[in-house]
Amino acid sequence: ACTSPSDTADTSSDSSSGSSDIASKEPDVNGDGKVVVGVLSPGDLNDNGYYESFVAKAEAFTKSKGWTLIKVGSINPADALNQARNLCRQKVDLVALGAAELKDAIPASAEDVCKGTAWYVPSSAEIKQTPQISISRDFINESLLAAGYANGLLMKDKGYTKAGYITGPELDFSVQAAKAFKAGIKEVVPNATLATTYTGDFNDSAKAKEAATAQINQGAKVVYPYLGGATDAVAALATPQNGLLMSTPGTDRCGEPGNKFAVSVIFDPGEYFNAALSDFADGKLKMGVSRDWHLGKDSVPTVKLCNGTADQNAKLKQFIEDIGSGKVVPDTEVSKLGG
Amino acid sequence: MQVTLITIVAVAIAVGLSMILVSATGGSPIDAAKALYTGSVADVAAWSETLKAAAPLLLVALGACISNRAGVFNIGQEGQLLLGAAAGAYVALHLALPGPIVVLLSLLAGAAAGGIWSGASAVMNYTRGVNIVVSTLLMSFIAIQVVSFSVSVPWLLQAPRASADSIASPESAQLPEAVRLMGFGQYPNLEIGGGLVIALILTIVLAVLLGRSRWGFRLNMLGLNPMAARHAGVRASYLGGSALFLSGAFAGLAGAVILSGSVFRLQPALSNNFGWDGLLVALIARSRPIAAIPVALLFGALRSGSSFLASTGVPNYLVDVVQSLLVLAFVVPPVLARVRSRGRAEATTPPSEPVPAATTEPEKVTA
Amino acid sequence: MGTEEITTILSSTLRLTAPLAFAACGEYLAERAGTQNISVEGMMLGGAFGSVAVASATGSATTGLLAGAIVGLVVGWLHGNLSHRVQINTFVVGLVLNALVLGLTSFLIAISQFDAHQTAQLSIPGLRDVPILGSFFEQRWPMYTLLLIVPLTWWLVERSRWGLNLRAVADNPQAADVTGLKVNKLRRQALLYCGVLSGLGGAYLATAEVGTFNANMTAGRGFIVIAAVIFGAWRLKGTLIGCLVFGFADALRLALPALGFQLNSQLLVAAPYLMALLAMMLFASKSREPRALGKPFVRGIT
Amino acid sequence: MTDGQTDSARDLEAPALELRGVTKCFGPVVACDAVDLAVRSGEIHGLLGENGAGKSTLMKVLLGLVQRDEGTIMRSGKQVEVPTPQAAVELGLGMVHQHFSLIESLTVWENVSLGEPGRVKRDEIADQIKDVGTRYGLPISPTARVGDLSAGERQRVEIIKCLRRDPEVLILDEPTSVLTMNESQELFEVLRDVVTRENRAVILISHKLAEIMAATDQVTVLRKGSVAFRCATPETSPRELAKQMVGREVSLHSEGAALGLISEDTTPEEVQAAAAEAPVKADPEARTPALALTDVVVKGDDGRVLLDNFGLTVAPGEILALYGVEGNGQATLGDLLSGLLEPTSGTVAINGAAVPMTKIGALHKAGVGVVPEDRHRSGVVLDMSVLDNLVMTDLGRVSGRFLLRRREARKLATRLIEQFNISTPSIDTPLRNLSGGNQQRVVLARELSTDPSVLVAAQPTHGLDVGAIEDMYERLRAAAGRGVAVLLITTELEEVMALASRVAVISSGRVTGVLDIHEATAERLGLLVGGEAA
Ligand SMILES: Nc1ncnc2c1ncn2[C@@H]1O[C@H](COP(=O)(O)OP(=O)(O)OP(=O)(O)O)[C@@H](O)[C@H]1O
Ligand SMILES: Nc1ncnc2c1ncn2[C@@H]1O[C@H](COP(=O)(O)OP(=O)(O)OP(=O)(O)O)[C@@H](O)[C@H]1O
Ligand SMILES: [Mg+2]
Ligand SMILES: [Mg+2]
Repeated sequence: ACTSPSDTADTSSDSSSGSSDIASKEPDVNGDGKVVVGVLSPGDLNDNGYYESFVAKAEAFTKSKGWTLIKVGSINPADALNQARNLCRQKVDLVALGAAELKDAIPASAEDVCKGTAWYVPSSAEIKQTPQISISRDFINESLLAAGYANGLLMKDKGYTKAGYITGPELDFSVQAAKAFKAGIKEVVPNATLATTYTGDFNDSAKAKEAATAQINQGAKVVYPYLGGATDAVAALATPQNGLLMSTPGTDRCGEPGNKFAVSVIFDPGEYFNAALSDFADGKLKMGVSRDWHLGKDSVPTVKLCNGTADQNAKLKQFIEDIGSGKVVPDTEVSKLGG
Repeated sequence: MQVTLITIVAVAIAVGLSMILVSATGGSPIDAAKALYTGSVADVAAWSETLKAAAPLLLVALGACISNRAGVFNIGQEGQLLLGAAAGAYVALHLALPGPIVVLLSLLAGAAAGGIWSGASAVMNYTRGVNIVVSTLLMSFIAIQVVSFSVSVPWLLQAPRASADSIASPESAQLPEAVRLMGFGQYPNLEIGGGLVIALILTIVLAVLLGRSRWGFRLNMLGLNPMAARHAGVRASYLGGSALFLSGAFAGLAGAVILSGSVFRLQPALSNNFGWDGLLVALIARSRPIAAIPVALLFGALRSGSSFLASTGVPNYLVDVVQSLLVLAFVVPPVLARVRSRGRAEATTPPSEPVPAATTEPEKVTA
Repeated sequence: MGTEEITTILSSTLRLTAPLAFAACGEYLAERAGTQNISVEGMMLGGAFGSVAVASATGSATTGLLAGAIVGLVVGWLHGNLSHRVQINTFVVGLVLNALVLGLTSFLIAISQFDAHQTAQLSIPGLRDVPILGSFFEQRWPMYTLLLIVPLTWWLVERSRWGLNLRAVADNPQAADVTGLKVNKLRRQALLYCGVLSGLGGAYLATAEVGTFNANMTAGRGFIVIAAVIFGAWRLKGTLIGCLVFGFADALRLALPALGFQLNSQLLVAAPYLMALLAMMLFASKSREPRALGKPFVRGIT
Repeated sequence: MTDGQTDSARDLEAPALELRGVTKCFGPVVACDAVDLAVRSGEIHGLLGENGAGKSTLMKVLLGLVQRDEGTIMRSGKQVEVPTPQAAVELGLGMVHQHFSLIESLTVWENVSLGEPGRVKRDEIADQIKDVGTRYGLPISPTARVGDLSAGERQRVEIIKCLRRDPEVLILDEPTSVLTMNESQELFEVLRDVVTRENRAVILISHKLAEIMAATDQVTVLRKGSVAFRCATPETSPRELAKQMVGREVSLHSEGAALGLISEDTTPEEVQAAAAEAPVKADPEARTPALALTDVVVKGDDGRVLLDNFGLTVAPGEILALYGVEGNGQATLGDLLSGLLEPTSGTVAINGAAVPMTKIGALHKAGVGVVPEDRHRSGVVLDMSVLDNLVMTDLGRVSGRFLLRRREARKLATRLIEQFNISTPSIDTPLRNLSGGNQQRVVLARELSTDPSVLVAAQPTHGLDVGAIEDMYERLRAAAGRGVAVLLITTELEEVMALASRVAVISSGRVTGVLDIHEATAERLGLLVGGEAA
């Protein structure tokens, strides 16, 4: 999916010409004497996962700087523009969108109300660069391919061939993620099969659990709960006795008590935002540019085996490096193996 | 007069409760109250948002007035609205005609789609006796899936991908400027959307029709005594069915108005509780179109105020709580007053916990 | 499909049906009293939250279950008082209460941290090994309370004095009033029962099936329950069959991918609703609808 | 103490029930105005009054259903409060209501035990029902569903329900208005039994003077909420009572029939003489019948045949009475002609033209006016105003293509209210707030005002007071005089005799015979009613 690393590399260079002069005044862009960061998130800010990590990192950072943080969660995409305007009316210096779903808020950055605010927009889809926003891009295929690969390594050692993937609604990005995950597993275990269940709801724990139970009953030993609020309910099915292997959707949870997860798939949006915030603090966050995050090149995203053997760890590391170096091209792999 | 007084007290209680909740989370109640005010009516920008929210609420409410009066209770507006938006989007995105014509057709398509969706419930009811409340509700769950489906397949409404292997979002492309519903003014000046104008005109038309026309009279009759209505020549399946159709059509129109007036693209979450809230507006207005105007405005103000409140960092959910409490505060007093005045005039309502005769008053011997 | 697959679907059906069945018993009784309360959703959600919160605080899932029932009771009490004492339109009350409970529980879960507690599994040795039907005998223990609650509900409605009064009030409140029944009080009581059982249904979902709470975890199950009652034409048997239909449809769609079938997911999600509509078209009978269902009672000239 | 008492021995004993100065207002309406009433054990006390005189309200005060504004209630000499119906039961008061208070979806025994405390003991209650039934001669199956019962049977259930609780004071609000003559007769025997054998007190509300004369010991007349007259029954006459009720002299010839005045002390010849006065001079064979039903079959939802090859013709200007015992298809026929039912087969023709029965409203369009038996069910919309109810079946008169012309509607309604003496606080009052009799007048006014060619009047005088009955009869005759074909569906023989020129008898859903009024003797009709062709 997404743009390949080669063609995004120059986005930042050529669009910087159109960038505004906001950077010079950062972080108090509007000059009212205090720094206020506003975060808009389409998801539940307490989902214990993807969306929560975004604000958690921002919270820690703003606290350390003595700034104010305004966080607004569970925003309906249809209401994004209005919410962004409202934030601007609160005199924030930086408007940060938690995910690309809220892209319809971006036109506000060009409006008078939002004059003199910096904008941070994460994107795994393609969002048009404008002079008023700074884009941060990551590539879901890379992460999920590596996640599949890591799970594949574990499956191969234990002789498993069946895996399951559970997510909410059947959206393009979850479909893509499933394909990449499958491709990753097949890199290691070519005859593996992946059952993909769409429960229709990221947060319906009971249904997610039933879906997982059905997969497990059919012999799946690897389950990827690619979910929101329902993740933990599914993860709770893994016990030391049944040897189920679970992966995390986005954050590092290897260290948690109980050892529920076997693989941490880390594409923590908070990490990317953190980087942008420190740029912002230093007055270096430029509008009109985009920054890309690649597996194997940057510290995030990455994939971690929680209890991997040295051999498994080494193989995973090599695979990630190969992606980073372009030796393995995720998009090609996915279309080859993920179908 | 008395109602106003109770309302003030009730609102004060609701506000008080909300404030306690706000301060429990470390927020400042005063700031929260200010935010509610600032976001809803403090300036023209705020009014713009209030009016923008009020228009679809009013439209949904108008439809609900029609069906409620006919005694067919439609609670599936949420789905009808969404389908209306979908149909509107399809027309707006696929029709190559001059802008205003496309806008008009897209609004009509929205109304038609919403109407067909609720009309299906009418058909199920009058041919097979399926309960309308339940079928409209179930149909609305189905509508959500239909729309989700339509925005996830490229041949229907999904926005085209930028490149072959990029990820497509579950939404339609944006409507081009030319096919958006025009209004007066532009944010941050006072913005009066075309949707609001349509809604107000329809309110007046409907108020006249319901109050003064043969159709309105027969609708009332059907709702109050279907047997007598039948005797008077009212065909329930036809009049009730068309009332249900119309209520869906109004919801669908509301969807199309949201689409081409403020969101500009179809998203499965576009309905955003407008259907439910619109129904609530009609119920509070006791199915009277003119009364629905202030109620819709109130709800619009609550919406815009709440979304501003959310943008001050008060957790979103708390905002829902505040909104529900305020709705109760506005609903309870008039009903309470009505019940009490009825109690006084007729004195037929017994004390709520009546005690047997022997214990209330010792029996006196008056031989 | 082999026995393995059938067992998977069957036991999944049971687990998905149970929360609906609890609430359906309550809603069934409430509708037999002529009340129509879409706040079942709120009762269930509140019950789910209450059970998890209290289970975490006391360390006992059973206490949690009770607490869930109590939260449901409170919502039922509120609904009863607002719509059968103050006489606010029952749908207004339902809509507002649902929003209130959803907001409040989502808010509270956001500011608190709960430990997971789950009620114990009760499996009956010997019976649980029976092929296919064995899944009936390997469930969380609260599910077995349905074996009491269902007959109790039936007895209450069909045999008890209270139930007789409720049925009278549902059919002809004016006449019931003249006979000396306190119409609105009876309806409030019915809503309390509905609240307890719906709360229990939510609590079952949270503490027996899932073990944790997450925002909006009931996800519309309350509406399904109402559909089940109407689907069952206001008879307990039919209502429970309705719950089973919904449970089965969900179980099937969640299991199919694991069994190797790929179908359009939107179609699968919509399937239970479509099935319910279809079934109602085939079997619906309006003749059993309580005649004053959902109509407020105000004393007037009789 | 109370005037009109002659027996000094009875004066000593406190009345079983006594009301002093009871007043009840509904807003501006004074329903009861300082009413004094004393009822003793062992007597049947008749309560009379025009529609809206306040009889039902007074009884509701007694039953704890309405709270009085002023006055005291004494039970056996002790002052009591009746805040709730339960309290009334505890005080030994039982009532059979004017409008049925039975729950149709429940069985007889369930209805009978409704409102009592304690466990539900089906078999015990069923036995008691059978007991009470045999004791008073009111047989009924305890397990029957009330919805399936005829009006007479329901009345029986009401009375059993009341008697089973062993009330010392029994109140009956117009119990006979839905009963056949024989049924009424049986009822009065039961009541007499109750007072003489068991020394209970009975209050009997009725509009039928003959009943009052025959069945009661004392009588009180209410007029406009206050007591106008009270007397021991033997010391008064129907004429006196009628005068006291209405406040003026009432013509007692033909109206007397419906009031039961004639049947009491007149011979059949006199009845026929009274009937002959009916201004009905139509030759049924001469012209196309205004209403013709041919081979009409109607089946119920459960497949039961409700009307069976039903055939009937009514000529213009004729009053045809359809006589029979309640529950033989009259209600179905009423529904059919009101357009509420579609026949399974057969035709209905108006003025020779068959009406497309599947088309809703077609009958009405063709010129059929209906005064239905149960006005609340299909005759009126209780929550709409008097004005709306007066114009609702024929909106064309008061509207343009789309919009109503409110002013014209008001004019029309005002005229009708005046013409038909409808007593209402205002033209915009919800119909719900009118007394039963006035509601009935609204229906008649509306149906006659559309100039129908056929008027179907089902039990049109149920619940009407003397003045209203007089009025109703005059209007039915006048309608016939104008050439309207009147189909009178009734269970009261006197009404048949007073109004009709021909009488058709219905039994088990078919017409068992049509007689000219002069050939109609009680015996012949009795045979026909029993289902045998005469
Ligand atoms: N022993 C009893 N005690 C109390 N009530 C009873 C008893 N037996 C029956 N009933 C009541 O009598 C009614 C009819 O009873 P019956 O056993 O015939 O019901 P049914 O025909 O099986 O019920 P359904 O029509 O609901 O299928 C029931 O609705 C119930 O209220
Ligand atoms: N709840 C009420 N609200 C307003 N007015 C009422 C109410 N109940 C009765 N009335 C009025 O009080 C008066 C007396 O009514 P009531 O029913 O006692 O008459 P009635 O003597 O029983 O007449 P009928 O013979 O027609 O039954 C009527 O004018 C009626 O309209
Ligand atoms: Mg600043
Ligand atoms: Mg009366």
